[in-house]
Amino acid sequence: MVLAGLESALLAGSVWALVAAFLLPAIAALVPAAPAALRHAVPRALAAAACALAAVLGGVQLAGSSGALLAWWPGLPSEPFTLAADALSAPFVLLFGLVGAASFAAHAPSGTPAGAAARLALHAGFALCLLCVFLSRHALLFLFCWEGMTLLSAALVAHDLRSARGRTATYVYLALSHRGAAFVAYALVTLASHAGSFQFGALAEAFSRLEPHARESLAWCFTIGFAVKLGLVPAHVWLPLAHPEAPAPVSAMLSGVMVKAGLYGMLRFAWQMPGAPPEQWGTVLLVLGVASALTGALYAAVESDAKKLLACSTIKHAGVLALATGLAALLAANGQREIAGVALAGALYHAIGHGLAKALAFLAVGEAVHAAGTRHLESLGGIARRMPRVSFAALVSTLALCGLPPFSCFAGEWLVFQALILGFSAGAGQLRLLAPFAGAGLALAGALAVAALVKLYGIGFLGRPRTEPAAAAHDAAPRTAAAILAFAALPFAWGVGAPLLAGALAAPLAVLLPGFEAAQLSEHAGFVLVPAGLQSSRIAPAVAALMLGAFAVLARVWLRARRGGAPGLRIAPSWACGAKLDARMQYSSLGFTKPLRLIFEPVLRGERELQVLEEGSPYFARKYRYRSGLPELVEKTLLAPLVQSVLWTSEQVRRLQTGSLHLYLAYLLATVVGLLLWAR
Amino acid sequence: MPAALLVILQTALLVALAPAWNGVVGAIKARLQMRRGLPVLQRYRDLAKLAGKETVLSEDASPLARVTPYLVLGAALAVCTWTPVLTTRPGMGFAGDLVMTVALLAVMRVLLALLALEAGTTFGGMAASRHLALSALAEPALMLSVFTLAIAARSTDLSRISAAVAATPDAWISPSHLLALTAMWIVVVSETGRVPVDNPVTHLELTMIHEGLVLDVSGHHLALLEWAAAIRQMLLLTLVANLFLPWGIAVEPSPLALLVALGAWVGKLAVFAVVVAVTESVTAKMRLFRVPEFLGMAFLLALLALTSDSLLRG
Amino acid sequence: MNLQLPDWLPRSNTVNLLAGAFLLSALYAAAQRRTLAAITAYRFNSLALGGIALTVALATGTRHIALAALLVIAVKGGVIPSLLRKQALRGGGALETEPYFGVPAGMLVCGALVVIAFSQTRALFGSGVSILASCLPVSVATTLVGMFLMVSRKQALMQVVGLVILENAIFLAAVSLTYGMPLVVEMGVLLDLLVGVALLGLFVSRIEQTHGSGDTTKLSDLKG
Amino acid sequence: MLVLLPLLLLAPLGAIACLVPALAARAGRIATMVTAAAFALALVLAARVLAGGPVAGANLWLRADALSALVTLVVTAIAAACAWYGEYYMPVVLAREREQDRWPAGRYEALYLALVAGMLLGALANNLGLLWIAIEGATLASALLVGYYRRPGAVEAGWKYLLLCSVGIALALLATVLLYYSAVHVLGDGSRGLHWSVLRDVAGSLDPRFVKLAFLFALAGYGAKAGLAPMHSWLPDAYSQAPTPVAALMSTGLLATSLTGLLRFHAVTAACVGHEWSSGLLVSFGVLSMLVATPFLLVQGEYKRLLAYSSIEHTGILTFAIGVGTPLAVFGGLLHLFVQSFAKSLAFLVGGSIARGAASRRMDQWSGVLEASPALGTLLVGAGLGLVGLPPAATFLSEWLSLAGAFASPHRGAAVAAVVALVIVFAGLTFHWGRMVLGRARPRFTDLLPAASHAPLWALLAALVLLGFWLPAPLRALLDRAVEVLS
Repeated sequence: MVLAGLESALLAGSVWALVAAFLLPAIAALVPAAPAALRHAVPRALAAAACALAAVLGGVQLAGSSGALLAWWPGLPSEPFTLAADALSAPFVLLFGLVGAASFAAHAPSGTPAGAAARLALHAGFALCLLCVFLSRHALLFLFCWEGMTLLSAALVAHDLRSARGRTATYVYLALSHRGAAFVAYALVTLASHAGSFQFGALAEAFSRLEPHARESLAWCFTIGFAVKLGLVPAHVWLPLAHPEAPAPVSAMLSGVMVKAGLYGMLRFAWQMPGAPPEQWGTVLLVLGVASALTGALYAAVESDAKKLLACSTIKHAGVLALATGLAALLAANGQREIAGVALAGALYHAIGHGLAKALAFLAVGEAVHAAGTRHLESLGGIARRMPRVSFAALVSTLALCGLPPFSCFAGEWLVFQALILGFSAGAGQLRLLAPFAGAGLALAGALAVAALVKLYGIGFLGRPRTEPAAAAHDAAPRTAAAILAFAALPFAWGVGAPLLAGALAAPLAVLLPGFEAAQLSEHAGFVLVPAGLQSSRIAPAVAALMLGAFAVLARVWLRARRGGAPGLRIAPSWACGAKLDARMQYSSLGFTKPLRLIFEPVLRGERELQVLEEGSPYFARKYRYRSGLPELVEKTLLAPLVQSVLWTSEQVRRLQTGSLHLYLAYLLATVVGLLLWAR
Repeated sequence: MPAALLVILQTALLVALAPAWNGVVGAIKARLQMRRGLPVLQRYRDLAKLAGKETVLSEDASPLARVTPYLVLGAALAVCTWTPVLTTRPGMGFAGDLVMTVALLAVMRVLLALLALEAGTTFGGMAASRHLALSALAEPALMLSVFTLAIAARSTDLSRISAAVAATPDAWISPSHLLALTAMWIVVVSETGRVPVDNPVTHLELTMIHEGLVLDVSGHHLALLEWAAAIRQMLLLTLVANLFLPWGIAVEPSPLALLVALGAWVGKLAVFAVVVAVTESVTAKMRLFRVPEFLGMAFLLALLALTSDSLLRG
Repeated sequence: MNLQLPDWLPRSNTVNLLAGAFLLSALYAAAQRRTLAAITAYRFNSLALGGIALTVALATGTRHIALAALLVIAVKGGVIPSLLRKQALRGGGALETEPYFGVPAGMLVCGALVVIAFSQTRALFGSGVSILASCLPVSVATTLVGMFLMVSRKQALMQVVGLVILENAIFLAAVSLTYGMPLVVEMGVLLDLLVGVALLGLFVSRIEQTHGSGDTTKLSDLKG
Repeated sequence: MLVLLPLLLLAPLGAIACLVPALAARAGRIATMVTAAAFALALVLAARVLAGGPVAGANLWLRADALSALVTLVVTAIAAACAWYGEYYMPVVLAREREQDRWPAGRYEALYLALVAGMLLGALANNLGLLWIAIEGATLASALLVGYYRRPGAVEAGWKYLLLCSVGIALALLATVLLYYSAVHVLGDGSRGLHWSVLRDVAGSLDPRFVKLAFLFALAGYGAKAGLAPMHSWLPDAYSQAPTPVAALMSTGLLATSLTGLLRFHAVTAACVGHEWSSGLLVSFGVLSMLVATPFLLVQGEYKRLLAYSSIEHTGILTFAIGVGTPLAVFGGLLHLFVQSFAKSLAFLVGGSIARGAASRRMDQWSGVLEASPALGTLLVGAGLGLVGLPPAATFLSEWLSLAGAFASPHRGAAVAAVVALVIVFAGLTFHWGRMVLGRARPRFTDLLPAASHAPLWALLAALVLLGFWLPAPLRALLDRAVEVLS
């Protein structure tokens, strides 16, 4: 009873506090005498607190759900709108809470007071919708929140009204997301019409009662719809456009949490509800996952826009999530439930691990980018010395996103690798052919991601500042910096505590794979991570980290002992072969990845254009313009022709409306005659 | 013998013998080329000298530059603790496995690349760029080639892999094993900066990779990094020796078996040294942009090893 | 109300004759290239309609149909043609120089429409139903012909003629099928028609003002 | 009857008052007051209908059932908002017209009220002949309003509107006649043969051949009036040339009234020949309208034409949903009829302000509205949400309720086509909205209308959003009753 009370209090508290944070700025704007704090400080604190409550709710729910719910009847001819957390949504609510709290804590007002208040309100509204996506237990409410989430985040993507880039991003984002949403909505509504109800419970029941063919096609619709949100190839195009345009705290939630809503949707609607995913689901997801991971990593490696690079990296990790989920489905379909559990645990663990790391990255990089006034790596540099606190957080996130131990992304990927190897050894069906490629893709993507993120931190934060604004950058406001630094502890904790924390995913895993015991994922009081029950391999991230640190200290002690004091250290200007060092002598972001671009030229198909502006002698022109770019391959080969053809068709159809009254009358006449003939 | 002692012994062996291997290769090369060459132990003297020296840091360097060398060495040493050198008895095996090993090697690489970018000079960036591009191919190849073994052993635990391969004497005849070994060898050559990928004895700017990374590092920092690089090289060679060709390794850590294992290990390393020396004497270094093809071949071989495993074993 | 035809009305009757005249006058209008002639055809068309209504009124002895018939003759046979005539003369009695369909082609299409209308509506009646019901095919056919007139002619007034013929056709259906609708409805319909024609006249003169002629093909600025 | 008569008389009296020279100067205010009073009466009427079932009067010539009450609510609410807005809008517009082109004061308002009167009569008429007369009257009044400005475009649009709708409405008259014929045979008494409530009760014994034929003509006739493809072609011209408040009212109230006419025929036909026959036609024409409107929405340069095509699309959704016939779909369709009126009128009105501010009706001249005028920008965004059916606008729920109902019916293929059309429309509208709302403000953009003119717009937006979260119980009950009327 106590637990139930606590849960409903947490649920109501987080939802209503977010509602209040959403409405307060607007109300404060309408009431002239309202204190200024009501416009920003108070709603922000409210929202952060709400997210913290959500995090606690997620944690409590992971331990066990009591079925607390929040209902609201909008007057429609259906059941009340219901919000409740269950085991499957718990990890996502937890992630939402953690990232959301940091995101709101780091949300600093900028621009005009009205603009800042509007942004905060949108941010809170977006967070509310996102939370409700995880909590909805009613199909229409789910759709409502899903579209609301897309819409409010699109508004935040467009927050810089003057930016043409923002406008394009908003458009592509909205248009693609809506296609995804249409699939989801179609499937949901169809399901609801079978169930005669919009409640998830009834939907699940109806879903499992459907004949196999119908069940599969619906599950596929859900999958296609949610793949857009997850950013899987070829529906990933919106992601690197939209995520960078939003303010940094919002980007953190977009990449950190919202993308995971796609995973949540797939697990909920294509796995949990029908009882098991469709037959070829695993294979397709696995292949798409590998493709996405590679695409994301490759484009991240060649990207020069700091935030866009992070967004591409999100695609890579989304690919890993899809791969892991697909792997789990394949294994489960082949009866390897134990290994499937390992893969699924990897997916869930990585979802949160990546969410934390990516949110941190966006927060930290966003602050740096804001301080330097540019997102372009070519104009950054030297940030680490000027913004030490933020840069430290950026470094942590960089290492975490590289998938390096002991940070958050490592453990999840380790589990995926284990599942791949064990699944291969177990000789599970198609997996014998797919696993090598999946492993190779995963490894290649990981290595490319390392190159991308080293570039981000190395070119953007280290070295000398390349422009004046970058040189003038200074550390973020204490509150923001403190929030970011505090949040930096989470990716570390999620990595080091992996053995202990992976076991906490038992409840959601049991929902998807009944009988799988996640507690077996950890050994030795939560210090060692093992593939459940299989005991074949083990790692202890905490011990490894401890040893690394201890040996480093030991080396220092050894040096001191040898010299009988602290080793000498002298600060001097960098040496540049005797020339005067110039910031432009540093490797540029473009140059840094030249080798990679050359290696992957056949895939990337870069475009180069050399234009002679001013002729000089026959052999040497005076002035050139050189332009190069890497157009997104999917965009170029798939989307652009599609859009062109739709527009072309529209132009043709437009000829129906020539402006001639006679033609219009003829339509009418033809309709009447046609109807007469038809009605016979 | 207690497990703890074994771990310390093996780690100490790796750490202590690491600088010597380069010296041995150098000596063999000199002999092959009819030169006298440097003493085998010259590397130790260099390290000792550097360790006593003051380090000069660039004024542009971030605070990270002060700790990077220690972290790099720490990572290398951490891996040493669970690498099977003499025995397949897992000591610290619970702490790390193959994936952890590869990841910690990647930690070293990332930290090194970042360090190279600290000073804001051209060479650092160039070396970091090339280093990352090449290892983007080498790392997956390394992982895949060892995965071939891991799948057979149904484990990514290094000791278990070693034991599993050692327990099947005819394993090396299998095509997948040979393919994986070839891939692994290419990776080792690349990762240790050997001809034909890199030339460890030159500082020619157009070609250098590894030396460029540490060009701005001096004094005791350089000593730490050089030692760490030597240990890393030793680790990779030991992986080849004890995972792919584990014969002679002690399954039960009795003193006699350990002695035999020590002999076998040193012998294998010596053979590797000869192979490397001969290779370096008879081949020229590749053009930089031919290297990706070379590494790509390793990647493909490793992939082939994996798939042929699935096809042949059915 | 007795819906059976009274005995005294001969089988080869006035109604059929008038219905034939009704359709023929509509077709005649459709074959005209001169606006004035088309208006005259419309006048005959209306008179035929009035005749049918009057016959029905006499046959059934219902007073309100008689009233409606007289109104039809007055309004449709008198007021509206005169209004249209005045309008046409103001515009110089414009000639339909280049209709979308020439007269022979137009006649062919009209013939097809009539056939369609007859074949589709005759099927509705079995034997023994009111003989007046044969007016329904005529009515539907004339509706289509009226619409065709509007489709094929470029002069604004010609289109108006098409429209009013179409309305006549519907009125014919009302009168012949049901011996007229309730009087209030009939009145309302007639009033609406009158206002409508006045409005159409207003627009025709505005078109002539703004576009210089009554050629409605020039009215194609709004498109897409 | 006590409610019906004042409701019907208010608007004509108001129109006459506007023509009185002494009052003409304050005609705008009169129109607002009259329509607002009508709205209040409509609320009373709705309450009466809810409390005691259909309200009949004038010997059953008038009868207000739940559907009528719903349409009356739509008509009066939107008419009031548009009149209120017109008070600010029309003076600004007229001040820019040439002196000799101006109509006498009060004329516009009189016509406007005549239009409202026609629509109200159409909504409340029980006699199908009366319904026809009302809609024809509304058509004539609106034709004058479409051609209100004396520019060539307006004349052209007015002409096309008048001619096409006259033909359409004539076909509807033929339909009425045919239905009457079949009814007279059954009833034997002509006086009640056009009363819809009577017809529906005896529908089972009507001659199905005539009922079918009647429905075909009604579909072509009232369908042309409501803007169903392919009889829709007058609509973009008329909406783009009519004064903004009139366009807003036409695309909502007149649409609702004409559609009611069609639905009355549909109900009788369904009761006579079975549901499948006429619903199949409605579904096909609904989906066809959606599909036809879609390409035009993608490549459209002019705002009001864009809205016109969007209107066609919404008519398509409505017709489709009601045609599908499952209770959920019909509920969704009727709810959509109700809420889309707020979205569409809001879109028209806010567009009017912006068009005046930007001195252009073309959307490419409208960039940066949100920056130039945050209030107008927000309203424009709200209208856009309503048109594409995104939360929090109520159209989101109504559209998906309709589709949910459709998927549970045999018309699943049509529902899929509808979803496809909706998605493409979304892409098109989002593109246009992005260009208008975002970007740099035009330097010469000024909101010519007083700030008070935003009040009706905010009211519409508030209604649109509020209904997205909460459907008041009485409205829900009214919708439920209206569903019963149609099934």
